[in-house]
Amino acid sequence: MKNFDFALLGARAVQYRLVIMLVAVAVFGGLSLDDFLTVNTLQSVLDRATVVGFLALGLTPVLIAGQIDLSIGSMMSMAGITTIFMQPVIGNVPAAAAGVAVGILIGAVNALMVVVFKINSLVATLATLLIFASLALLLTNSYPLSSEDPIFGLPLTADFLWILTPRSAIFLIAAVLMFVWLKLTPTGRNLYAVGSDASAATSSGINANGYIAASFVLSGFFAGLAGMMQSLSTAAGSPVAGAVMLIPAITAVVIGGTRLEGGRGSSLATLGGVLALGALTTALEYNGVPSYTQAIYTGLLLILLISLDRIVSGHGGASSRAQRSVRVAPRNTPLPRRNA
Amino acid sequence: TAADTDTASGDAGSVEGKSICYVTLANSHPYVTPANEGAQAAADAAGVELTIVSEEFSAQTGAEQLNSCVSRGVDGILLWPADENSYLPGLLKAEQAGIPVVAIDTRAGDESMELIKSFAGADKYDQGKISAQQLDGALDSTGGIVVIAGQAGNGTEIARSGGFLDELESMGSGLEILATVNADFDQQKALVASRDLITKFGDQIKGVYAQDDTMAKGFLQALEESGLDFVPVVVGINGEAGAFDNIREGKQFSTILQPPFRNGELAIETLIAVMKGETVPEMVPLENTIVDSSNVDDLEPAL
Amino acid sequence: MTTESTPAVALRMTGITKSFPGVMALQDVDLEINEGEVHAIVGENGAGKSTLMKILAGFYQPDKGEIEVGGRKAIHWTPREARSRGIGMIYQELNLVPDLSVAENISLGAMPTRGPFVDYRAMNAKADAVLRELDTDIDPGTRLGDLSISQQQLVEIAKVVARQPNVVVFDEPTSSLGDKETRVLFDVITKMRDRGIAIIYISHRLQEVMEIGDRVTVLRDGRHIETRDVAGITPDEMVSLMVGRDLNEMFPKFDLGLGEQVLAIEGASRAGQFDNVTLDVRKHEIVGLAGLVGSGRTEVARALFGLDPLEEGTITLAGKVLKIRSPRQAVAAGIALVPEDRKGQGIIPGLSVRENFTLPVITRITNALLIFLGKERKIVTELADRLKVNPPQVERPLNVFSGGNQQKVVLGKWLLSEPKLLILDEPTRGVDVGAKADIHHIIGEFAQDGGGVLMISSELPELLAVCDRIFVLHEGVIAAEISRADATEESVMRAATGQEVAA
Amino acid sequence: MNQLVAPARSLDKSTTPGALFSTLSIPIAILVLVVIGSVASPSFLTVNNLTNVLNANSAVGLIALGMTFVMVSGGLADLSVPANVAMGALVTLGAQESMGTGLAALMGLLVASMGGVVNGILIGYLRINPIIATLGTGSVLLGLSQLLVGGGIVYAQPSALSTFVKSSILGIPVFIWIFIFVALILHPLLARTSFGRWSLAVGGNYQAAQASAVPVRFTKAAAFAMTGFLAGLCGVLLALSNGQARPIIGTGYEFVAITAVVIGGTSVFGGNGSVLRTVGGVLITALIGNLIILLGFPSQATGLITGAIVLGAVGIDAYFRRKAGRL
Ligand SMILES: Nc1ncnc2c1ncn2[C@@H]1O[C@H](COP(=O)(O)OP(=O)(O)OP(=O)(O)O)[C@@H](O)[C@H]1O
Ligand SMILES: Nc1ncnc2c1ncn2[C@@H]1O[C@H](COP(=O)(O)OP(=O)(O)OP(=O)(O)O)[C@@H](O)[C@H]1O
Ligand SMILES: [Mg+2]
Ligand SMILES: [Mg+2]
Repeated sequence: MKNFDFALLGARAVQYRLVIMLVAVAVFGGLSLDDFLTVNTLQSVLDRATVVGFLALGLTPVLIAGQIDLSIGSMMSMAGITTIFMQPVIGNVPAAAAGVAVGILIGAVNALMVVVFKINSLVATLATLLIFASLALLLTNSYPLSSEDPIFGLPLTADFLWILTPRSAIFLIAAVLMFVWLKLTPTGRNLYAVGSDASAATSSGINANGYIAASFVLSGFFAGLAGMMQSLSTAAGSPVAGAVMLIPAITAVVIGGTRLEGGRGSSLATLGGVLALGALTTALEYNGVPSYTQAIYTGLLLILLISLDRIVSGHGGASSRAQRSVRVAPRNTPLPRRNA
Repeated sequence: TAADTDTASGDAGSVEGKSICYVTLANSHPYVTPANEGAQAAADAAGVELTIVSEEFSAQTGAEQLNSCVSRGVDGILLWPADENSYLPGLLKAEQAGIPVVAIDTRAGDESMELIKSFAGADKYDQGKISAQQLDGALDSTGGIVVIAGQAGNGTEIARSGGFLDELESMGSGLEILATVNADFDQQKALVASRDLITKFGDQIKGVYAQDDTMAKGFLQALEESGLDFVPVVVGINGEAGAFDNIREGKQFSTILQPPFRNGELAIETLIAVMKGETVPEMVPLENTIVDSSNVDDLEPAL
Repeated sequence: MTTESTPAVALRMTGITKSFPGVMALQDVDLEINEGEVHAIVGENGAGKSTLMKILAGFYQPDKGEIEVGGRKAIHWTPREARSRGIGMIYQELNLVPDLSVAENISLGAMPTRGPFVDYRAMNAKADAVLRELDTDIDPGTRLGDLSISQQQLVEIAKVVARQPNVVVFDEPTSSLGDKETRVLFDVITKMRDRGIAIIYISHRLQEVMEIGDRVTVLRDGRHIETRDVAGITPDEMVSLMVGRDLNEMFPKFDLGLGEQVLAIEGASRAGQFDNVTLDVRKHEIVGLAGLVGSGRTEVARALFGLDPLEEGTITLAGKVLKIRSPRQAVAAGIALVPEDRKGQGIIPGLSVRENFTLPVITRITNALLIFLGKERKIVTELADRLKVNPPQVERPLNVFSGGNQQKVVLGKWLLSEPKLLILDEPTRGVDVGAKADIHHIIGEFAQDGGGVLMISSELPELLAVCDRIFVLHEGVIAAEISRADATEESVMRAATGQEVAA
Repeated sequence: MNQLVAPARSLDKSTTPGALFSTLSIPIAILVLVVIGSVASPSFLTVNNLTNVLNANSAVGLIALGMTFVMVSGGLADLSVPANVAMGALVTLGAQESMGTGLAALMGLLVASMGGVVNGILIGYLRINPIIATLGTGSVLLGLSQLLVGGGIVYAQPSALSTFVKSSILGIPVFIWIFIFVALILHPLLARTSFGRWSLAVGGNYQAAQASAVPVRFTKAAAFAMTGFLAGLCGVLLALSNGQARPIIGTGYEFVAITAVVIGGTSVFGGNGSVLRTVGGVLITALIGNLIILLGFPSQATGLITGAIVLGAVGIDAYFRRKAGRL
């Protein structure tokens, strides 16, 4: 019985991990710093979370569809340099649109590789990661471009509605919209079906390839958005801007509870993961914890959460795609006893 | 020079208990770490509270940390720019909030520098220029050279490449760049690339511009392996202990010494002076000391 | 409604030809299905039944041939198009999404909406209605993955029924159902037929075809052999049409003197699965383990093999008491298990027949370091020969072989390990008559050579014919031990359904 | 020699264009690159340059050899490689003074292997997704390695071992010998031993392998432990030959290794693959790097070319598989 209680506790811990983490960070930050629980800090945590947030948000449907996109950082760099480069050529707003369009375009390339050429997404996006990171350097001759109109993007990070800035507001709205889409609309539900079991979804008349392709394009869109916002708000388009973004984005999504195996996840969980990670980073930074020590903490947190998840959900749960094609009910479900 | 700023730390009373936010380039790096230690030492000496946050070589992260420092309402900010432009919005915010910003080690872009009260450090663009002069002089302005550059897109790489190329051009140098490779400030990568360069160009390589001593070492290793017995003029930067040895042995022509610990101290002292309302020069230089066979025995390696 | 004399044609396939690299799967096949009939399709493994159905469902494009549904020609035939034209498919393998709810699964691909949003209320109501029609009380809100296999099978059927199709294809629907579920299914099929729906029913169990079918079409080697009224054909005739020859004896039975005890299980329990199971197997003996689906047969087998270790009770093998915690220990002790889920637990698809054969015993044909490849090849070729693996190319990856041959390989791999006890869980599920006879033969030989066999099967006739003794499980408890002499379909079923055992 | 090489998995079906492609793609790719090189640059076909090619990726190639087992056994990829390389290098140089070079190198290997063992436990025994698990351990280990040196560089002291590592035997650098040596052990390990057969089976169908008495968890864990060890070896060798080490020493090596394995044609899904083909993949990536410099392309183009080759090779392979109806 004791064992059972422990398991239940673990299950609850996993279920409410975001709340627990956010509260823990708030308590830790509040106790160790005088100025942590202030409007200013909240605003800055939210604002800082935005860029990784967009990337993580874009990654969410991809992971739900059972795929992975390693190229988000490269897409972001490409979008950023496009935006800044195009500013003097076609004007500020069209240039921003062009940046996002570049993200979408590369997303479409990923979709093409995965859906049409049937290359495993891990390999395909590793290749596009290399290709577009390299292209970004070649196009700019490795030099960050500086904006001709540095003032244009500044309002993005200005004060706006209490703890928000315009870009963090857009991020929050995007996360909520995505939540509504994923949970409440048929296409959203179909995406889960595709990630959970693509062949079953196909046989129900769902165009699984279409959904997978769309998820990559969407990821491109969000990476484009991230690159565009980042470049405008820093008034610079750096070819290496996205190079360090992949790991925090994946970490945030996974901490939120979306699984790499597909079929599960939510954009609000991702939002939570992004915020928890962002708040933790800020709290640690303010305490003067060196970045490598922070890396140790986040790494341990990641391992802890996923191990806990694993242990709580039982060893019977399949851990890979191939294993889940064995369509059996989890062994720990009670036996049906219907013949009275 | 140093004398200007020594006075800054003289009257510590007025800044005691104030807070400084220091956006550093990295926590773990041969040059940056001692600089951070120097900054910490100077802050401790002045009794100010120093929070060090590391952008881990990412200007994007740094820009966000800068914003975050501003919104914390600290009394002064020390910034290590990872590229020229990305900090402009944060600098504007700091200006609005009345928080003085001083840059360390690397210059930001011109527009950004207008919002930065002072710059304390060796000028990396200048280092590129010095390297160009060294090579040009040693080779009498003729012959082929190879450039082993750092990580593409990295701020230091950009400054050292820029200064080097601009100076060659303005000198009207006759040096011919045979090839440029990026070896990411990594000895192994420099080694692998240099083997190929030596194979391709052999003794056409009269000179080598390595953007740090680690990569210079990689080149020398490749040269040694090749068994060829020509001696190109190898110019490095950073003043590493290994480079001192190589200069003594005549394998390397020169390096540029910039003491990191002192760089950190100097930057904090400058910032404190600004916070006190003293006027400081636009640039507080950390001397770029050229180390070659003539003075190698008189100097201490920086790292 | 159609008149009795001239039934309307619901579906017509003409001249369907389909080849895969190296295989002519279908050759000029015609098929005509009437409204309101149950049309059975039978044929050996690899005869092309599933391929024909996948073409009907739009998953494969035929190389040649035409499909006509409800009198209209099918063009641009995709799964989506097929579905919208009223074709419903129920596959042998479940086609459900474990991470969505039952109701979402039932409405998958066509969720009711209100505005842009899913209308969950309408969706649950619809699911509820269909599930009730199928006589189950599954909650539409449950996550599908949390249901048992047979419940999932019912959801699969509900999903198709809910779309109100004109033509429903059942491709071996009963292979994972027990008798009770099969009854429910047959009731549903009869109801659908009476509403004028055309049913295509594929099964290797000819008894079922006799019971539920109106007409039957026999395929052999990708060709249409014959279509007949079920009333005018016997199972034996069907078999000879399927194989093109007469099978002399389907269940060979050797008469063997029984030897000493190989296996004894005493008081074995696993909470929620089986309780206080006591049974034994002797040398030369084939012991059956019967029961309804969910009675715990597979669980007993898995526990014996160390996949889910026992919580209580003892296992004695050849006089030695064993503690078995993993398949490795089981194999080392001399136990082998041919699992019921061949694709999931039986075969390694990408490895060759040779590599599959020797997997459990690979350490035995290895010197200190390396595998003896020559020896391995020799052993494997002989074994493939003995088991009549077809085609006899042991270097080909196993996934290109037909189901029956894959099953032979799984069986063969365990024979190689020379076990004392061979556990077989549904060894002939989804296997055609020819291969089935081969498999029975192999089992018989194994027993003859002194092994003990514990065999689980949902096909009672098979158990009755093959086994020396039958233990019957009912809700995880041994309800009866029946000797060969007393074993009849009736006595076993009574015990399996929990009625008192006839004296 | 021939006895050591198992019959290629694909030879018996070499009648189809797909099988032909997957058998011959690597030799052909190498040939094409060699032809391009010899046409484009007179220095390409020199002993020196060919030694350079072999030498270029022999350190990171060690990791690719280990990564082959990770992928074959269905473990996707080990992203903690850079951390283990750094651990191997830093521990060796850090401990050199107190315990002598030989012991210190062993110590470095041990620590890196322990990183691999932790990965193995998380992935093999706890069955955590390998991408997440190695991301996590990589983050922790790299953090630890930086904590270890506080920053900065660790310098080596001159030692017989480092002189040996830098030397050549029979005109061929020791690095290459080590790579060949490890490849010669690992190739038969995958193709000819029980462990290799287990790896293929575990990657092909985990549950079936488990039910066939294969020690599935051990097999999977061992692949990661081995990769950890080889990453450590790579770090130790680099530290000794470079005479110094920094935490960034292995940055990007995980991608180079994955790329080499994937170009070699090992499936990311697991269940097939060969060490010999990975050696081919390592050669191809080395040739690309070499040619970029010899042809005077900007080094930033490396990613572009490598990525394109990966897409091309894997795409064509997938195309043929699909045509053969097996995907
Ligand atoms: N995708 C495919 N690629 C290659 N060959 C195939 C493919 N699908 C089926 N075949 C081959 O086509 C033939 C017909 O197979 P099919 O699955 O239709 O048989 P079946 O009658 O349904 O058999 P079973 O009773 O075992 O289900 C077989 O020889 C099979 O190996
Ligand atoms: N692989 C599995 N995973 C989870 N639950 C299972 C699995 N196999 C069977 N079950 C469920 O466990 C219970 C006991 O099933 P078991 O397989 O032992 O029965 P069985 O008599 O062997 O029936 P079957 O004919 O399905 O093999 C049933 O409710 C069944 O649905
Ligand atoms: Mg079939
Ligand atoms: Mg069963």
